[in-house]
Order: sequence, then structure tokens, then C-alpha cells
Amino acid sequence: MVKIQKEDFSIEKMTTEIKALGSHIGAIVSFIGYVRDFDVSENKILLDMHLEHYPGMTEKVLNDIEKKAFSRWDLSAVTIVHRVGVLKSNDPIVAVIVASPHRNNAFDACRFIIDFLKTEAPFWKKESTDSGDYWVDDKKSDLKQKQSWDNQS
Amino acid sequence: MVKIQKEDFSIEKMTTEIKALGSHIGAIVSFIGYVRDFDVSENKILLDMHLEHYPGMTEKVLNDIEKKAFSRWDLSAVTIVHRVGVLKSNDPIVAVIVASPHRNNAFDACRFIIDFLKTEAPFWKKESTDSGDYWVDDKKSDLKQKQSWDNQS
Amino acid sequence: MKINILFFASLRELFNSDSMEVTKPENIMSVRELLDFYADNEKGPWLELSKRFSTIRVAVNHSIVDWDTLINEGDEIAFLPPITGG
Amino acid sequence: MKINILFFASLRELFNSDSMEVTKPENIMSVRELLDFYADNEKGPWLELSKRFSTIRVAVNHSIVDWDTLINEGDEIAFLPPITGG
Repeated sequence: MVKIQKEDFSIEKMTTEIKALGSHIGAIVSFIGYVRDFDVSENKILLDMHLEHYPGMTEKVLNDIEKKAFSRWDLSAVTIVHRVGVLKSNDPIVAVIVASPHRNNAFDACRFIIDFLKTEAPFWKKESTDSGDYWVDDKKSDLKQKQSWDNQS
Repeated sequence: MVKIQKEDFSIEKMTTEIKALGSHIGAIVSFIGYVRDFDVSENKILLDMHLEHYPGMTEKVLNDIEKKAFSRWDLSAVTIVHRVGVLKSNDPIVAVIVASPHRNNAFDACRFIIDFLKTEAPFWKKESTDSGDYWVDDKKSDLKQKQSWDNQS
Repeated sequence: MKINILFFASLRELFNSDSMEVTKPENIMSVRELLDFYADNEKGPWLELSKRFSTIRVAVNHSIVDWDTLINEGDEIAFLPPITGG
Repeated sequence: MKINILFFASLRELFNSDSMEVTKPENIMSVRELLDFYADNEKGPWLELSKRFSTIRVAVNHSIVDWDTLINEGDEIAFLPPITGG
């Protein structure tokens, strides 16, 4: 399941929902990403962040990533939620919740999904800092990490 | 933080606590393990499960595992909670919550902790099934997985 | 042949607009040719977009595609600056 | 020399007891020797525990140790069947 929303999300609620959806679930692995309070590489203090996306394409890309994960691993259910709009330091931005009969599949698939989301899903961050506003640049480390999955397939 | 308890736990509450504890947290990775409803290898339907532990030693072993994880990865905070007593099918048994500035460290450490917990922490499961009660045997796959971390260190 | 062009994030600010409906110029077949055509003829933000070419990806109808993908009637063509979600 | 011996899970059921305080027999130095001594002299559950030796781990004062670890006054010695938490 894919959700794009302005509101905060409840990890408890989503975990309960996903547990009720699937059968023979032995493991749920969750990733939550937060807005940082400090941009280490730029040495700037973050005031707030604006998250923009491409409605329609975002949902399509995230659903495709989910399908790829289901085809690679034995999974019971997946939920991806990503927030858009204005966020503050320490606000949760994204959650990826993966349920599976066995923990190794849940760990691998959760990591795969967030790695692909970071490089393929059309989201853009604009940070307001104590020294001005700027659009965040992509991270080469994220691209490399996504490519390492391609090489394994 | 290590908690051994009979009661259910709230992943939301623990995530909020751990987020408040640490600074510069960019990622939280959580693992939740559940009582299965079906023992595939034995072809038995699970009725309930009794979880026994070695008070004192359990806490020591889990604290040692946490310390090992902190020495291997850049982590902000860790919570391990494990239930004991009588559990039913689909009840949560264990949660491992790891916060870090970066997601790779959180994923690696969460996996490391659950792999070590499964093979080193003195817990024992007795399953009641539709064809009798028995103490669960250890899984060779868990031992191998724990040893693969030793080989990396 | 009508097509719809979308701009996001820094490109939306560059064009001061999030979309434009245009008629595909004659002889222009691919998205790469379209970008080159506007950079040569319109200049301004199109020339700037062209300069950022190595950092930009293009999506047609919600899928990221190669720059030599052919344009069809009614296509939604989006220029995407570096993706930074998650 | 007094020591305390603990049994868990299937071993607790085998001994029908979760602990016993004993006086260490003369000439017995290691946990392995202690187990062998009881298996030879007490038989019953001790002999059975000895037969399961390859699947059992031993902890002294809350740490898993080698079988040739020496026993000291007041030690808490626990025989642990296969661990199955998580």
C-alpha cells in the first residue's frame, strides 16, 4: 500500500493494519526517516523543509518498487507512507513497513524499498536554513546503493 | 535499554521515547517478531506458547549485545524488549528498535542484535500444539547467521 | 500535436511555472530534440535547463525514459531535477 | 565449597526442580568434571543431561563459559538447553 500525505503517520496503526492484512507473519521490519536538525555537510542549522512531489508519478513509482520487492522476496504485506508539504526538524518524513514469514526477507525488502525510493520516486526537498533556502542535491552514495541491488538481480 | 516483561509493548511509544533520547537521529529501524500461527516444519497448529527465561543473565546478555552494536556502528539509541510468560498465536514476542544518524547503520545494527538475541540470550519456548506440547529446538540457520557476524569482525 | 510539459522543484522556479501546453514543433521527434530546439530558439530558462542536462532526468507519462524516446500526441513530459525524497 | 546449580526449560522438567544448592565434591575442579561426577554417581536425570551434552551450554555467574572452566565458591552454574528466543 502506498500513501502520500501531509499529515503525520502512526507507526503503531500501520503495523497493526499490516499484521491484520497478511497471514503467517513472523516478522515486521520498519524504517522511519526523519528530518535532520543539522546539515552536517553544509554546516547549516535547518529551520524547516518543504517537500514537493509529482502527483500520479510518485504513486506509480512506489507501487512499482513494491511489486519488485514482492517478486524478489517472500513477503506478506508492505506499506509505504511519505509526507509532503512543510516539515520541521525531527518530523518523520517517510516510513516503510514490511511483513514476512521470516525476518531476513523483511530486512532485505525494507532496505531495498527505501534505497529505491530515495533515487527513483519523484520527491524534492527544499531546505530553509539559517544561511538561506536551497534545493537539496542528490547523494551519490544513495545512487551507488540503489545500483548495488541492480547488480545482484 | 533492555526490558523483559509479560505485557504487550507499544512500538509507537518506544519509537517516540528513543527519538526523544538521541540527537541527530535520521533513521529508526525496528524489528518485531511474532508468535507464528502454524509450525511449518512440524505441520502442527499452534495453540499457545510459554516463554521462559533466565532472570539476571538475560538482561546481562542483551546489554552486552547492545554494547557490541554501539561499538561496531554509529548509533544514537537502542531499545530491546522481549516478552515472557504465556503468549498466543500472532502475539508480538520481541522488538528491537535502533536509531542512528544514517539508515545503513540502523539496518545493520538492528539485524545484528536480533541475530545475536536469537542464539545468545537465554530464552526458551514451549509450544502447545494440536498434537502435544514440546520445547522448541534451536535453528541451525540462526546459529550460522550469528556466526557470519563473528567472521566479519 | 499537443503535448504537456511539467516542471518541478528548482525547474519550476526556473521557469516560474509548473506546466505549459505546447504544440510539438515539426521535425522534432525525441525529448532530447525538443529540449535542444527550445534551448536554441527560446533561450532563457530553456538554455539554463539544457546546461543542467547531466543532472536532469525526463519522464514521459509518469515513467523515467531515455532522452531519445519519441514524443506522441498528448504526452505528459516532465523534467525532473535531482530526486531527494526519503 | 557451596555452589548453586540452576536448570531451565526442558532440563527443569527433567530434574523436576529449578535449582539445587550442593557442596562441591572433593577433587572436582571444572564444570565438565562436575557433570561427569554426577552422571556417574547420581545417575537418573544427571545421566540423561550428560547424554544431551552436545546440545547443552553451561553458564557460570550469568556468562556462557567453556566446559573446562574452574568452579569457585558461591558460583551459580546453569545448564542451558538450546536457546530459542526472539
